[in-house]
Formats: sequence, C-alpha cells, structure tokens
Amino acid sequence: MNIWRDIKGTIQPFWITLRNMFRPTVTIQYPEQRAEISPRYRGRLILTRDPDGQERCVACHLCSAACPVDCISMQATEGEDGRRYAAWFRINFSRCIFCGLCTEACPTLAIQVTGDFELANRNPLETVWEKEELLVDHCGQEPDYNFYRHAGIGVVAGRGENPGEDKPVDVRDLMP
Amino acid sequence: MATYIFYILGIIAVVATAMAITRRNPVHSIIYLVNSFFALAMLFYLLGAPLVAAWEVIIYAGAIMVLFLFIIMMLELSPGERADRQGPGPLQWLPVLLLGAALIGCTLLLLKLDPAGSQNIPTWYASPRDFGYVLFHEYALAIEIVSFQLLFAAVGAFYVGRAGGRKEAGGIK
Amino acid sequence: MDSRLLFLLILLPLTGGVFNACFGCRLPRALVALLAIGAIVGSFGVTLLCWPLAAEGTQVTLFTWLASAGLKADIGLFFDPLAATMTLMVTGVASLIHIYAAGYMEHEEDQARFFALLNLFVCAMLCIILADNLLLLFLGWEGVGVCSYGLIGFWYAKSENALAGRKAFIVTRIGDLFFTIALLWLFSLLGTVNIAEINQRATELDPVLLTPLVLLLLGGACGKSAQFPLMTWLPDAMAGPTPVSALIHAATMVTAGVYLLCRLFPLVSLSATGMAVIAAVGALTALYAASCAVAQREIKRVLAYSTMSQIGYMFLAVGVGSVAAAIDHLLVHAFFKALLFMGAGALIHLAGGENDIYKMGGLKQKSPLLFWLFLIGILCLAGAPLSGGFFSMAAIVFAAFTRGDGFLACLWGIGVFTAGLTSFYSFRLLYLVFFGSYRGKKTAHRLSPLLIWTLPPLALFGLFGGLFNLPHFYGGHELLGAWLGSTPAKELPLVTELGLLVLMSLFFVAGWLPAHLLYRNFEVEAESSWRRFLLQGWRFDALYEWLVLRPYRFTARFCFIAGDKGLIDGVVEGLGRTLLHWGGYMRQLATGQLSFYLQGFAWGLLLMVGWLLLKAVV
Amino acid sequence: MIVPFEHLLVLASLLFFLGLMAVLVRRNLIMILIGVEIMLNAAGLVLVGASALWQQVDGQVLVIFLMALTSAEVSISLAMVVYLNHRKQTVDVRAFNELRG
Amino acid sequence: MPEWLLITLLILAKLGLVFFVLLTLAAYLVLAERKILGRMQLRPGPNRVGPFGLMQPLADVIKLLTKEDFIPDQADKWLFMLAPGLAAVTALLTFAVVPFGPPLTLFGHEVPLVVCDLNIGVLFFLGLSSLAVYGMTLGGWASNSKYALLGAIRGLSQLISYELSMGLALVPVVMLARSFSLNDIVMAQADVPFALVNPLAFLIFLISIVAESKRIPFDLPEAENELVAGFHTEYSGMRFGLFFVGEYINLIILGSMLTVFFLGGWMGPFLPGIVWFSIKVLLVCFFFIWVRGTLPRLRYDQLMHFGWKILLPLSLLNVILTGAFLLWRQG
Repeated sequence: MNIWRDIKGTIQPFWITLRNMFRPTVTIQYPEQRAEISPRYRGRLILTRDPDGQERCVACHLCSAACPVDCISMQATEGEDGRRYAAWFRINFSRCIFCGLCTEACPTLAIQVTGDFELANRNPLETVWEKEELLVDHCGQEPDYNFYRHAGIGVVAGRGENPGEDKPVDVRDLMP
Repeated sequence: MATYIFYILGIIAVVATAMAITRRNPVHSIIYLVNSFFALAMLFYLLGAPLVAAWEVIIYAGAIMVLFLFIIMMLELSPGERADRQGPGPLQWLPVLLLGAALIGCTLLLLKLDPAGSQNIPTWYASPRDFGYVLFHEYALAIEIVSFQLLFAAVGAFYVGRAGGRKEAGGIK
Repeated sequence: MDSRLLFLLILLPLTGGVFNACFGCRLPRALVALLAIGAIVGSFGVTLLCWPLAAEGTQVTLFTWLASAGLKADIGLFFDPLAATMTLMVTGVASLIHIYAAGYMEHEEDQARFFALLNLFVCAMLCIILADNLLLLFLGWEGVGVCSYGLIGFWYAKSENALAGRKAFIVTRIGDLFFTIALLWLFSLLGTVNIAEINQRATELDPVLLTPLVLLLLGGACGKSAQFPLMTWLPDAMAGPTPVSALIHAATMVTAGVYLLCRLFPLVSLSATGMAVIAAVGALTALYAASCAVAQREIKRVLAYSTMSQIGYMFLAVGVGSVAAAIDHLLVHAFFKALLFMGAGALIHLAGGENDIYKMGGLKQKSPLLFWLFLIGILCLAGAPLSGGFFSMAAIVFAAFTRGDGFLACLWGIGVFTAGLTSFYSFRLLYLVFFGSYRGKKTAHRLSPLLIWTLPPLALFGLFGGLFNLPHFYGGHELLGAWLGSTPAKELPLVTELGLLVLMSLFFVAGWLPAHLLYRNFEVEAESSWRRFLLQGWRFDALYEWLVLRPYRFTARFCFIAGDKGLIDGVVEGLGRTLLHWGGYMRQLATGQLSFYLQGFAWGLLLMVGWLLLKAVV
Repeated sequence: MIVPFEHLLVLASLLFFLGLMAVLVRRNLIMILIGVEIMLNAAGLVLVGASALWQQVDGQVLVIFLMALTSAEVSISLAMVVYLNHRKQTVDVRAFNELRG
Repeated sequence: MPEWLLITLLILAKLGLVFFVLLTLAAYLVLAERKILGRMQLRPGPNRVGPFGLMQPLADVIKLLTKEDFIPDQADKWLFMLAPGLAAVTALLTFAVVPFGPPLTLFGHEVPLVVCDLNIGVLFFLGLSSLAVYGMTLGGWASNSKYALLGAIRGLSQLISYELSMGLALVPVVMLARSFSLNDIVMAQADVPFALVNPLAFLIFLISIVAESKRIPFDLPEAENELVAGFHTEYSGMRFGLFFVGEYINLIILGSMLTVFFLGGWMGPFLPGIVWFSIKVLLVCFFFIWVRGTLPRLRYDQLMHFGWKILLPLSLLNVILTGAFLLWRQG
C-alpha cells in the first residue's frame, strides 16, 4: 500500500542523515591542508617555452578565438628572421572560466593549464596577467615538442633556406 | 490598585478603538484594534474571567483579526483606501452621535436612579473548572446549536468562496 | 462469563458493515470479503461462547436508548433458548453464506457495498432476534427491510432489479404499518415496550382488544414473511444476487414474521380467533405457493414459492399452538433452503448464467457432487421419510391433527395435500435440472470451490436436523421442545401416529411418481392457460394493480389537479400578485445603500432609547 | 471593590458607540465589519462585568458563545467581501446597490 | 527585607536569568544548527572564529549590527520598524509560563522555577503563539514588496492552519492532566510522560510545532528558491537579526513546550530537574535541526491539504478517543 511506502520514505532519510553525522567529512581545511589536485586539473594558464628556451607562442590568435569568454588578447609581431611572436599577451583571469579550450586550440602547445588555482585578489586589475607574468621558463607538459623544428621559423628565403630549416625532401629519392 | 489599572486599561481601549476607526489604512486600524482587544482582554482578566481573557486574545486577536489582515492583504487594498475619499455627511454621523449621547445619558441616569449608590464590582475569580462545568451542563444544548452554526458558517464560507462563484462573477463582469 | 459479551453479537457485524461501507472501496477485494466473513464468523463464535447463558434466559442492558414520559426503551438484549437457537442458526447460516458469497461475487463490481449491506443485514436480523423490547426489535425490523431493499436491487443498473427492490420494500412497508400500529397500541395499553413484560401482562388485556391486536401483529408478520395477502414481493425479490436470496429470502428475514409470533406467543395464544386466522393464513399460503411452484420456470422462483409455502407451514404450526414445531421447521428449513439456493446459484453458474430450468438438464454429469448435495436438499424439501424436512413437517401436521376440531382438520387436510404438491414440484425441479440431456445453449462458467464446499455442512444439518426434535414416538426426546420449554405434543394412539406417518409417506410418493413419469425425460412442455395462471402466481400482481394501484393513482392525480394546482396554487399566486402590487410602492424605500439601511437601524434604536430615557426621567 | 458597575457600563457604551460610528460612517466594507466587531466586544465587556457583579459564570459563558457566533459571522462576511471584490474590484459599499428597488 | 521586595527581586532575577540564557542559547542554537547541518552534509561547519567556531555567534552579531539598516522607500515605515520587534517579543514572552525545574528553596522561601505560574498557562501559550503571526505578517506587508507579501500571506495561512491542530493536540493533554497550568501538567507526568500515554497527540503536536516554527519542511513563508527570502526579503542588519533570533527563540520555546506537554518536563531520575529539562529541550532542538537536514520542502497545496485534511481530522479524532478513554477508565 502507498501509505506504508510513504511512511517508510519519510523515516528512512532520518537514519541516513544521522549516519552521515558520524562519517568523516569530505571538506579540506584549505589554507592548512592542501587538496591533491589531479594532473588534469585546469587552473591558471601559462605560456611555455620550447626546449631551446624560445617562446612557443606564435601569436596565431587561435586561443583567443576559441575562448568562450574572450579573456585572451594579444598583439602579433614578427622578428627579423620571420619568427612570429606576441608583442603583448594578456589574459584577464577575472573573466577566465578555466575551460581549457585555448590549450586545445593552440597549435604550438604554447598556452597550457597548470594546477594553480589561487588567483583571488582584492584588486580586480591585478587579475589581468601580462605576458611577462604568464611566460614561464620551462616546457610545461610536452618537454620535447618544438614547433619550429617541424615548421621552420619564418618565410624570408626560398624553400629550405630559411634559418633553422632543413632542405626540402626530393620525393624522387624516395622511390625504391 | 486594581481600580487604577481598570481606568488605565479603559482609556487605552477607548483611545485605541477611536484610532482604529479613524485610520485610512485598514491594516493600521487593525493594529490599533488588536491593541484595544488586548486592553479588553486584560480588563476581562481584571474582572475575574481569565478564560475569557485568554480566548479574547486567541480568538479575536489571534484568529479573527488575522483573518481580516489576510483578506486585506489578499485583496491588495491600496493604503489610499478608495472607499473613503469623501468625508461623511451629517446625516451619517448625526444619529450615531445622538445615540452615543443617549446611551451615556442612560447610564448616568441609572447611576442617579440607583438609590443604594453605585454598585461595586468585587474581585472575583471563575476557575476554568467551574466555567467548564457550567458550560457543559447548563448550556449543552446551546453548544450544540452554536457548533451547528459554526458548521453552517464553514459550509457557507466555502460555498461563497468556491471557484464556481468566481466563474459566475467573471461572467457578469 | 460476562453477559455483556452478548453485545459483540450485534456489534461485530455492525462494525464490519460500517467499516466496509466507509473504507471498503479503498481496500483490496479479498480483504473486504475477509473482513465481512470474519465479522460474521466472530459473531457465530460468540454465540457458541454465550450458549450457556441462554438456558436461564439472560437479560443485559447496555444503556437506555430512549426515555421520555413513560416510554423507556433500552439498548438491551434478551438471550433465552428461543433467541439463542435463532441466533445460532442465523449466524451459522450467514457465515456459510458469506463464505459462499465471497466465491459467488468474486468478479462483481462493488464488492464493498455488497458485503457492507450483507453485514448490516445480519446485524439488523440479530437485533430482531435479541431485542428485549419491541422498539429495538422494530429498529432491526426496519433495518432488515432497508438492507434487503439494497440487496435485491444490488444490480440497480437494470431497472427491473431496482423495481423488484422497490416492490419488496413497499409491500413489506404495508405489513410494517400494521406492526407499528400494534406496537403503539400495545404501548398505550400496557405502558411498556418490553417484550417479557408484555408477555407477562398479556392476560390483563381486554379479550375484545386482543383479537385485533393479534391480527395487526399477524399483518406485520405477513409482510415480512411473504404470507397471503402480502406475498407478491418474494418471487420478484429473486432479482437479487443468489447469496442474498439464500440468506434473506430463505433462511433469515422471511422467518422474522414467524419469530415475531413465537416471541409474542403468550400474547398471541390468548386469542383463539387470532390463532385460527394465523393457521388459516399459513395453510392457504402453503397451498397457494406450492401450486404456483408447480408451474414456475425459473429455478430461483421455484425455490421462492417453496419458501413461501414452507413458511406457511410454520404459520400453521404457530396457529395450532406448537411453537417448537414451528421453530424446528424454521431451523431445518433454513438449512436445506439455504442449501438449495446456494446449490441453485452454483447451478446457474454451471449453466452459464441460465436460470430457466427448461433450458437446463443433464447437469448431473457436469457436477455429480453438486447433484448429490442438491438431492439432499430436494429430499428434505419434499419431506422424504427420515430426512430432516420429513420430521419437522410431520410434527406440524401432527400438531394440526391433534387439535382436531373441524376447521383445523380442514387445514390439516390442506397441509397434507400440500405436502404431496411439494414433493411433486421438488422432484420436477430435480429431474428438469439434472436428468435428461442438456437443453441450453450457453457454456458453463468455472465453479469456484467456495461455491461447492460451503454446501456439505448445510446438507448435513438439513438431513439430520429433524433429530433435534425427534418425538418420543421414534425414540427421540423432543430435545428442542424441551429446550424451548414448550408443552410436549399430545400423545396419540400408536395406530393414529403410524397411520399419519404412512399417509405422509404416501403423499410423498404420490408427489414423486408423477414427477418421475412426466419429467424424467423431459423435452418440451405444452403451453396452457392453466399453467400460465399458475406461472403468474394466480395473477395476484394484476389483481393488486387493478384493485389498489389504479384507484391510488387516480386519487393522486385528482388531488394534484384539483387540490394542488387549483386551490393552493391559486391562493398562493393571488397573494403573491397582490403583494407584488403593493410592493411597488414600498420599493422607493429600498435604495440599495447599506449605510441608508443602517441609518434606519440607528434612528430606530435612538427612538427606543430616547423613549426609555424619557420614561425614566418623567 | 474595583469600580462601580456604572463606570464599566460607560466604558462599554463608549466602545459600542465607537463601533456604531465605524459601521455608519465608514464606507469600506472591511471597516464596517470592524465596527461590528467593536460593538460585539463592547457587549462582551458588559457580560463579563455582569458576571463579576453577580458572581456567576453565566455571563462569561455567553461571551464564549458570542465569540463563536462572531467567528461564524466573520468567516461568512469576509468570504462575501472577497466575492464582492471579485465582482466589482472595490470594497466601497456604495458600489453595491443592486438591491435598489 | 520586606516580603514583596524579595518576591519582586526573585522574579526579576529569574527574568534576567531566563532572558540571558534564552538569548545565548538562541545564538548558540544557530551555531549548533550550522554545525550539525554541516556534519549531516559531510562538512565540518563553521570552525574558524574561535575554537570550533564558538565565537561565530558573536561575529554574526557584530556583522548584523554594523550592517546598513535599510528601509525601502515605499514601505510603511512605522510597521516596518515595529514588526521584527513584535516577532522577537512574542517569542520571548512565552517563556514566562514555562516551568523549567522543580520548586527551589531559597532564603526559606519556596521559589517555583517558573517566571509566572499562570493557571491558564496553556491558553497563554496558545494566545501568544497566535499573536506570533503578526510580526511576520506585518513585516511582509509593510515591506511593500511582492516577495515579502507573498511570503507573509503564505505564512499567515500556514500558521493559522497548523495552530488549530496544535491547539487540538493540547486538548487531550489538558484532559489527562485536568489542569491548564503547565506546572500541573508536568506534575501529572510523574509516572509516564504523555508522549507514551497519547502518542498520536504527541505526533500531531510535533508536526504542528515544526510547521509553527516555519522551518523545513514547512518553510514556505521564506522559501529561498521561490520567494528570495519570503517575508524578510527587505530586511537587513539588526532588524533581520531580530527576525532571525526570534525564530530561534521560538524554536527553544516550542521545544520546551513539547518537553512540558509530552516529555515530562523536568521529571527524570538521578539528575536535578533543571538538567533534565535542558537535556530534553536540547534533544528536541536537535530533532528540529535533524528534520531540517533530512526532509525536503513541501509544496504549498500539499501543506494545506496535510494540515486541513489529515492533521485536523486526526486531532479531532484523537480528542474524541481520549475523551472516550478517560470516560471508560472512570467506569
């Protein structure tokens, strides 16, 4: 009968809440205790360098296009050797939602997420991070990847003659 | 001591009632009225009727006035109270005034006519037990009748307030 | 033992009925039936428990129901041997029928309504049996009427069922009217409604008044027990579900009239004329109903007429002054008639809902067990020698014979002849239903085991019920008679007794033989006007229609046209028109403004107060 | 010992008079009902006073009945106020003059 | 020392003590509620301010006092300011009749441990609880805001509805104790508490007081996800605080009423009466919090149906049954 089900359904939760009172809490006492963050945690964004110590970012704007809240902005510029880089690069962390879409969009793996989440601040302006603050001195999660190794640095001369670029492969040589 | 309290409470009751009937905003007048009823309840207590006093508070202040408040709030009568823009004409207040004067005159006359001087109300106490005994022994039939009346009132209120009545009203409108 | 336990007898079915009526429709079907059965079986158990109380006659009062100016009616019970016997029979039969009904009504809608009414019926019936005053008895009397009305018209969606219910109600009401008059008259004469007191003080009554009183009581009893001339409702009442017919129209309610006369026997027996009328009514009804039963085609109507006839026997027994014989026959009849009705219900199921016996036949092969049980019932009904019915019927006939003046001898002759008729129609029924080949077209329904297995106990009691009151002649001790404390029957010479017995047996055979010859291999029966006359119950319905209903309707129409429309409406409307005219002048005063009216109040009050003030001053 | 009975009567008649004033002068249906309540309370005061004067409980019992009646009256009349307000969107008594002859 | 002075002093002392204890208790009840609810939801609850968060109430009070006291422009100012006080005062006043311990002998006087032992204490309680509607209703109305008005109307009809069954659940108690005085009612439970004598009345009263306290599962007047904050939407600062404290004082009052009427008041073995009383009241308060942590909110129509169609008939039935039982026991 329905009424027994109702009565049971009213009384059962009391037992459950009472039982919960004597279980360990799942809350972590944050400043003293730190949470163990998963390796895939999407926290603050960084700009990484390639193994050569150069900036990876080529200022292609893909990240800012992918960003759903438009928190990434930059100005592209080009070095003498045709190498593109960002003249300035700015992430507004008070808008960032830490979705990680920018890292997926990045062709050079320059922009990456870290496990850092402590971005709270009294002054909203201080949550806008400039390139100098974003750029780090390591390779991030893909230490071996070097975009310019594969792509060449810039197009200032003919094929295979640009700085740091291998000669083009003659496809006929490859015939058996 | 009790005499002073009586007069003080009487004055409170009269003033609060006067305030109540002159307010524009019905909610305000209900607040004053609750005050007045409170004073009355204490008067009842003073006169040896603690049960009646308690019921005065529970029924009048706690139920009936709350019902008024509920209706006022439900109908969203604006504080401006559309009904009472114009002042009353002499035809309306004259009979009341005369009547009030006559009533008080009657009472004063009674005072004058009473040869033994004014009777005093002694302090007296009716315990709940006595009260209940009389209520359920001598007035049992009256209780039945009154309870029937309450039943009819409930049915009537339900009938008047039912959804069908609304529909009909909508038709007329 | 606490004698207050007796109230459980009535309270249990009442509780069951009220509970089922209020909450039954929300409970599962099985639970409803179980509750109803439990209430009745509980009642039966209480009867057994209380049995020792009956020997002395126990009187208990729960509280005073009405007390005003001389009238004092208690909710009180009187449990004497008579009441105890009846109670045991009613609760026992009702228990079995409730169980049977649980099987019979398995697939019906509104089970809760059915069982609630059934329980309430049992409650009212026990009220009749156990009441210690006539007012409470009357309450039960009306209660059984109401419940029977509801149960006959249980399938009210079909209008003839509803009409049958109404007819039963109205016809029995006519009887009730007589009973009411008798009750009030008794109260005004004796100043009490207590049954024991009435019986005690019956001798104080003026003998002249006694006869009309007894006749009025007889009228009431006739209505409930379907005796001549108020018998027309019973055959129609068969429209109800079969368990209802078994319980109400065979075992319990229709015997209420007999019980009433037995209850008030000390009063009734004082009027010789009254007794003679009772006996005559009984004998006439017995003959009339038996003759009707010969021609009936519906199985339940045959049984209904036979019930009427058997109750006629009981009236005859009361009329000749043998309460023990009446009660004995009542008991035995209750058992075997309930058995027959319940068997008939099972047969109807077996024949696929067909209740015309001309379209049955050959059912013996379909259910041999049912055949044997039914055969026992038929034997009892027909009064086969050594069956229960034989002894009880023989006792009545003996009693009539022993009183032996000319008038009663005539009644005795009718009784004996009716016994032959009874035997004839019983075996006609048996042969038509069970022998020959199946003549119907419908296919059988499945029989619930409950429908069969409630029958054997009844068959047992029916078959051996006669042993309770076995006369000394057969080596018995007239146990029931002694228990009821009635005077033993006059001893007859051995030859006479033997002669009577042989005569009864002869009439039994005389009934059986023609039935055997005519109906063993029945094919089709010719229509005849004579048969139609009997089929329609001597056309009493038509007679009543012509004699009573038409004049009544005519008078009603006349009153409506001349009295209501002409006189009353004329006066009232004329008054209204005049008022309307004058009201036109008054309407100026009604402005529709609330404050205007209230001012009127205030001025009026002012006038009054002012006048008082003036008077006080001056 | 406390007060003369007449003083109580004066107080009650003052209250009654104020209630009557509200009933007659105000045009808001709710205020009229409030006036009725005031008058009923004034009557209750007299009853309690009388009960104390004669040292009998009957007066107080009557006050209880008075309260029961009042609650019945209020429930019906407030339901009607709601109904009337639905019909005419106002609680001004002058709007309800359909009974005019 | 003259007699009357002593008595007055005693009453004043009791009053002060009661007020102090009550207010402190109410403040800490808030903390307890937050802690217990936290535990039920597997989190620790406030634990930053002071050891185990024990200074949290103080911090809350400071916060409330220093907040801006905001009065809406179109509000009825007079009533707006009056209402929270009304709510808190009616809650506080009820404690005057609660007997929280057996009589104490002090300076050769027998001092009953109750501020004022009214012989119609039950009615006093009912009267004040019926007045408790005003604070909420007027506050909601005076705010001149739709949410507040809706919350107030809801609360009003809810409180009126459940007051009936609450009052009717007390009738069997009065019948059993044969007195309206709370002291007598406690005395009558010396052997068996009424909760065991009349469990149905206990259950009805329990449900009714949960509804009267406007708490989950009956917190429709302030249903956060429907009406913002219900009747106190427009309140801020200490006015809101008064509503808040009033609610918790009410909780304690209702708990002690339940204790007095059904759990035997200060009766109990071994321990002194006042300790028993406190234990019982705190247990009831814990139960309130437990309910809040467990049950979901009812829908409005469910609330009304439950009150009028189930609780009220049930309590009437209970009155009749108790009467019949008493009659039967008398013989």
